[in-house]
This record gives sequence, structure tokens and C-alpha cells, in this order.
Amino acid sequence: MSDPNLSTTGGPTTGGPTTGGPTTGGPTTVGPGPVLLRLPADPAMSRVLRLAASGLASLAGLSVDEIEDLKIAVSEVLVVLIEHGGGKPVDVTIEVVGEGFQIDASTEVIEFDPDDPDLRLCRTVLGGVCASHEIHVDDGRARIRAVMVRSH
Amino acid sequence: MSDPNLSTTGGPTTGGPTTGGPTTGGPTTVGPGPVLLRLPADPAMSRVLRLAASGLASLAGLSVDEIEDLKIAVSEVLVVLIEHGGGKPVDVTIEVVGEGFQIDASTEVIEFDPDDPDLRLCRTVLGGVCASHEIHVDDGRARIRAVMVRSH
Amino acid sequence: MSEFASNDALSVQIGDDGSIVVAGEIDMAGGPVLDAAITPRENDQPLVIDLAQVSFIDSSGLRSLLEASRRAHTRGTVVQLRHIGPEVARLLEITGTTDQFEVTLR
Amino acid sequence: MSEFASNDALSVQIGDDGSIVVAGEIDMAGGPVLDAAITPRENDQPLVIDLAQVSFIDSSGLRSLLEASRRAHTRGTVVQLRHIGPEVARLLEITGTTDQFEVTLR
Ligand SMILES: Nc1ncnc2c1ncn2[C@@H]1O[C@H](COP(=O)(O)OP(=O)(O)O)[C@@H](O)[C@H]1O
Ligand SMILES: Nc1ncnc2c1ncn2[C@@H]1O[C@H](COP(=O)(O)OP(=O)(O)O)[C@@H](O)[C@H]1O
Repeated sequence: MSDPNLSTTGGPTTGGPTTGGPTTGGPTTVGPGPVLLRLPADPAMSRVLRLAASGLASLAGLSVDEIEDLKIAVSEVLVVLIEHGGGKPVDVTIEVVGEGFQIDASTEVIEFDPDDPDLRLCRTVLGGVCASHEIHVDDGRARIRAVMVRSH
Repeated sequence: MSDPNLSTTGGPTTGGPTTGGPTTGGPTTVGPGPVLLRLPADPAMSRVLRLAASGLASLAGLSVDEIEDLKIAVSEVLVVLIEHGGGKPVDVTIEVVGEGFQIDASTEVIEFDPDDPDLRLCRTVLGGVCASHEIHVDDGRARIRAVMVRSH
Repeated sequence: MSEFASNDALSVQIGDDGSIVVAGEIDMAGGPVLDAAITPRENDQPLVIDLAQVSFIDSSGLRSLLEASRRAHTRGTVVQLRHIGPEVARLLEITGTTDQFEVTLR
Repeated sequence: MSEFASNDALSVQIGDDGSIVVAGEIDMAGGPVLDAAITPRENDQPLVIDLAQVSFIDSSGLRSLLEASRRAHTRGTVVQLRHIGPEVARLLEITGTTDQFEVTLR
């Protein structure tokens, strides 16, 4: 006895798309909207961000391997923006988009060189877990956009 | 062989207070600053918020029971603001303050009565897990402040 | 046991004895899933809900249980909460609603 | 085994054989903790780091390991990463740094 319609998590006030979980086998749907975290520039926030990201990922029905990659991606984004940022809060937006996950993150910077050799290891890792990523400085803020594509 | 100074999690760019973990037995310190989450008004965000909150709580050295209470508190705050809100994003700020944790949350509302009998169960639960809580409407937004006091 | 409904944090199954077996977290997203499992099973017999595997419950989950209890009382029967753990017990205690149910501990 | 240092997500202990036994998540907060455990143990013998209980590593953790490897090479010795799991293996692979270490799998 199984009724896939019951797997929706929509509540009384939300008329948005359903977020069926992995066990129900429903179609992969786009999530309810972006989630923003504004985090103090403290290395300990890395784990807080990973926890939030993995909650979102499991909601979106990502596989265990995909969740691991998303955790790596958000951690690298934070390494770049905390270790090379100006010590001000870091904004991280995670959104389920059609083909996967998009991470947009930024923080105020004093001096920031997107081609700094110290960023090479982070970029290599981001390149390994993301379909694409881009780091640039704009209006006194370093900004990173990383896109992860789901395998299903 | 044990050097408690090594338990600090401060990185290169942060000169803030240390965030010693529970296993090091150091003094309980106030955290690095507020963490803000802006969540879509979707019931599925409840678990994402609990994950982030429990990460923060374990960072702050809360006990397992205190972490459970914080998870309940943030869930209730979200019940109030999503089930009685206007469907717009919900902002939740969690901060380690001197005596414990403070949760400040708000969302745009259309009609919202802080004394709505439908809020009684949430209030009873918040009253059970928090030292104090307050719900009011201000400038078209429902706002909740809840304070949890640590037992140590 | 047959799978009834779930989301990524909650699963509801129907036990071979007709009990409703819940596992995971019953929050705002889970309350409606639980409601949907309870309603078609309501009759003049005690409604048995096994909560042994429930690791989190908030007022949304409790509300489902309380409403089921209220409906059960109007049918002259009860809701039995089986094998509740400390998380469920704490919420029942805080809200003073333990006596709305027949409760057995985990 | 003696406790060396930890934060809430990472513990570093020194094994009876002098190996550095890491458990938990090696991220931006954990990298410095690991550095502090490694540095005083550097000599002309292979430096053994047991990663069996490591469930997460990012470039911060890898950087600590790579720097230890580089320093070991200048001393004419190596860093041995023992019992690495899939998370560590994946990061070594992505970065093409597996050959900087003597690696045994979990
Ligand atoms: N021994 C090492 N110490 C520090 N970083 C290293 C080491 N070996 C490789 N890396 C890093 O791993 C990544 C891949 O290395 P490499 O193959 O040298 O690529 P590239 O030269 O294009 O940066 C680079 O970001 C590099 O900085
Ligand atoms: N059978 C029930 N159904 C729904 N909610 C209940 C039930 N019993 C108690 N409650 C809720 O639990 C909380 C505590 O209940 P009660 O002792 O009646 O306090 P009060 O009358 O002050 O609200 C209240 O918020 C109430 O709404």
C-alpha cells in the first residue's frame, strides 16, 4: 500500500511545489526557494553551513555522494571567503535550480585577488565537485557562484 | 598530554573569542556572532533550521538535552511564523548570548493575532523549553523572541 | 509491514497488526503525513501508534496526535502511543497532554 | 592512546605507537588543530596519520596534510595516511595529490 501523493511536505499556507523525498521515487522537483545563511567569519561556521546544506540536499533527494560533494563545495566557498575576506559576515545562498544546486556566496573584502595562488587548491576542489564555479570581486565584495549538477 | 589552548577553532582572519568544544572542559564562551537564516515559508525548512541550530549548539558546548530543547524551540518558532504568516520568507537569527541562546525570528504577515488560540500549543511548548518568549506584531511583521538559558 | 507514506525525514508504515509505525522526525512537514496515515484507520477500536523510532516531535506532530485522540474519544475509544522515547515524553509532559493517551514507554 | 586536542567536531589523539589518530571532520576549524598535533611530532621517521575515523575533509584539512608532506620530504621522509575512507580518497583524487603520501585504504 503506497500512495506517492502523501509524500508531499506542503503545509497549510504553502502552495508551492512539492518536495518529495528520496524514498517515494517521485519526480525530482525544484525546491521552495533560496535559503540564505549569513554567518560570522569564523571557521567553526563551516560545520553549521554543511549541516544546513545537507538538510537541503536530502530534501531535494540528492544521493549520498552528491550530498558529500555539496558539503565539500560549501566548505570550500567558506574557506575562500573567510580566509581571504575582510572578517565581516559571509552570505551564502543555496538554491535548488532546474539542473541541480546553485551556491552564491559573498563577503566584504579589503584586498582580494581572484587569481591568488593561495586559492588554487580551493579552486581545484571546487572544480572537482562542481559543474562550474566563478570567483570575482564586485563593489568591494568577493563573490563566488558554484553550480552542481545532479546525476539523475 | 593535553593542551587546552589547542582547542580553539579560530582561523587566520578571526580574532574573535574562542569556541572551545565540550570535550576540552574550557570555560563557556560567547560565540562569534549571530547566525541568520532566511528560509522560504515551507514546512520542510523546519529540519534545515534544526540542523543549523544543533550545529551552533554543539559548537557552544550545549548538553544533549539542551540541544534537544533548542531544536524544539526553533521548530515552534517556525510553526508560528509559517502557519500564521503571509507565505513570505522567514528570518531567523540565533545568537549565543551571555546566559544562553537568543532566537529572533520574523516574517511578513497579513493578519496575525498574537493571542490567536491556535498559537496556544506552540506557546505552551516554547514556555516549556525557553526561559522567556514573546510574540508581537510590528510594522507588518510578526516577531518572536525566545531566550534559552544554559544550565551550566 | 507496508510502506505508507514518507518524506525525507519521516516514514510511516502500517504494521502487520494494523498499528501505525512512525520513524524519524514529526515536525511541520511530517504532521500532515501522519494525519494522512491516521484518518483512514479510525474506527471503534483503539488506534495504536508506535513511536519507538521517533527522534523528534514538535507541536505540529503533537497536534496530529491530540486531534486523533479527541476524535477517538468522540468514538468512545482511545489512541495508544506505544514505546515512546524521551523526546515524545518530554513534549507530552511540557504540554500536560500525557493523559490524553494510553502511553507505554520505549 | 592519549587525548591531544579537539574541537566539537574533531578529535586528535596520539596512539601508543606515536601515530596521530584523527576522528571527525577536518575543515577550516580543524586544520589548525591538526597542524598543532603534527608539528611537534616531525622527525626523520615517517609521520603516521590514521584517518580511519575521518568522515569529512576539505582543502583546509588537505592543506595541513600537504604541508606536512612537503616538510617530510625536505627531511628525507614521508607522511603515511593510514586507513583512509572514501571521503579522504575523493579529495586526494580530485586534487591529484594521492602520490604526495603513502596511503593505505580503510
Ligand atoms: N605538495 C603540494 N602542496 C600543496 N598543494 C599542492 C601540492 N601538490 C598539489 N597541490 C595543489 O593541488 C592542486 C593540483 O595540483 P597541480 O597538479 O600542481 O595543479 P596546478 O599546478 O594546476 O595548480 C593545486 O591547486 C596545487 O596547489
Ligand atoms: N486535547 C487537546 N487537543 C489539543 N490541544 C490540547 C489538548 N489538550 C491540551 N492541549 C493544548 O495543550 C496546552 C496545554 O493545555 P491546557 O492544560 O488546556 O492549557 P491552557 O488551557 O492554559 O491552554 C494548550 O496549549 C492546549 O491548547
